[in-house]
Amino acid sequence: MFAISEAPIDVAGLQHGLEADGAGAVVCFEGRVRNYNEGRAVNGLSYQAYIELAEAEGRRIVEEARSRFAVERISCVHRVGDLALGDVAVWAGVSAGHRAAAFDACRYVIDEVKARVPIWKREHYVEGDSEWLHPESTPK
Amino acid sequence: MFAISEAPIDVAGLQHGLEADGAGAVVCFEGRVRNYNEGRAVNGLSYQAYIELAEAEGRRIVEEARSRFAVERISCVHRVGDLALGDVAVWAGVSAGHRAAAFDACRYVIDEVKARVPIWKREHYVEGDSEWLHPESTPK
Amino acid sequence: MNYRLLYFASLCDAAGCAEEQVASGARDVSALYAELAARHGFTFTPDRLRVAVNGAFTDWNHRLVENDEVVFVPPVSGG
Amino acid sequence: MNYRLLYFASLCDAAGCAEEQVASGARDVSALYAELAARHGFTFTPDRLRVAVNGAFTDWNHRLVENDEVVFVPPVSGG
Repeated sequence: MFAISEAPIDVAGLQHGLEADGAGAVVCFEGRVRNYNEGRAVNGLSYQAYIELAEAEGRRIVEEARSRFAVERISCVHRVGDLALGDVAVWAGVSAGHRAAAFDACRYVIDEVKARVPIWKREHYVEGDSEWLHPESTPK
Repeated sequence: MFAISEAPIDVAGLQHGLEADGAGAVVCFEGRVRNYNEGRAVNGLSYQAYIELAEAEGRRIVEEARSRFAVERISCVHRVGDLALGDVAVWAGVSAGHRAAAFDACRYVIDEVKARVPIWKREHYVEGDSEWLHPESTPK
Repeated sequence: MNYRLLYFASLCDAAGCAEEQVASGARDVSALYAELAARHGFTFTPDRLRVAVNGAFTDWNHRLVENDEVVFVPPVSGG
Repeated sequence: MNYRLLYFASLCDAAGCAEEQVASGARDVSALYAELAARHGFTFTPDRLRVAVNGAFTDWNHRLVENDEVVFVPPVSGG
């Protein structure tokens, strides 16, 4: 499951959804709004998504992880809109029979989501200005 | 923080304890009682610990992770006593500025805890018998 | 031909709108981007962008047809 | 000399107790393990065990003193 959410991410509900009888290992990742980035003090973020394509690309990533690793369940949700310090921007969780697959699949999902899913972050700085982030790396 | 617990692990409380302003990434691992192991159907586990030494060795592992990875907070709790299917046997959580350190430190803690901390698992099988597990690998 | 353009992040700021209808002589996405970059002052070179037509990623040689929805996808920064 | 032994997991099952006071002529942990393995029928060879004295891991040449607390640690299976 992959979704873009305008509402706060329901971490407890998503974790509950990973439970399965054969799931001996559960690994969850939370990305939260930090109070700094690259040396500048940050007091909030806005995320924008090309929702239709973001959900399609996110679902593709989840299916890739499912085919590469021996997992039970995978969920990932990315927030859009205005976020405050400490808010959860992205959450990914994986359950599996064994921990290596759970760690590897969770890492794969979050790495690929950050590299490929059309979502953009606008940082709001304590000084009052803000800017869209467009990392230098070549698009995949 | 590392602890051995006779009571159910308070996952929500432990996750809350990882929050920090600079913590942009949080990775949590839960080890749960599975319904099978090495081909046999399992309906419960008992864990026994040499508590004094387990807590000392667990704290040592947490300090090792803190010195190797750029992390904010690390917590790990291992349950002892009788556990049912789905119960959380061990929980480890790490917060960090960036996700690579959070994933690597969480993985380090759980791998080392499983390899080094004096805790033993007795599996109870659906057929009615049970046995202590003593893996073949050489002790570290 | 007529195309529908959606703009995101800094491309939206530069275009001054989130979407627009464009009548253009361009017949592929490369030509369309060159035309729009000139009009709106987009500074991204094509190697830093991906392109999507009708909700799916595609390549820069993609031939356009009437009423295609075209998105130039700037470098992403989710997570 | 007198030692206090704690037993865990299958060593506890084999010894039939979780702890015992032992009067022994053994002066190091290797000799003590040989004596107790013979008495209780422990099947682990020393290379599969670790040893702790007074709550800290140590090595098999550790010299024992009166009232030491000794634990032979079988292969662990936490997690």
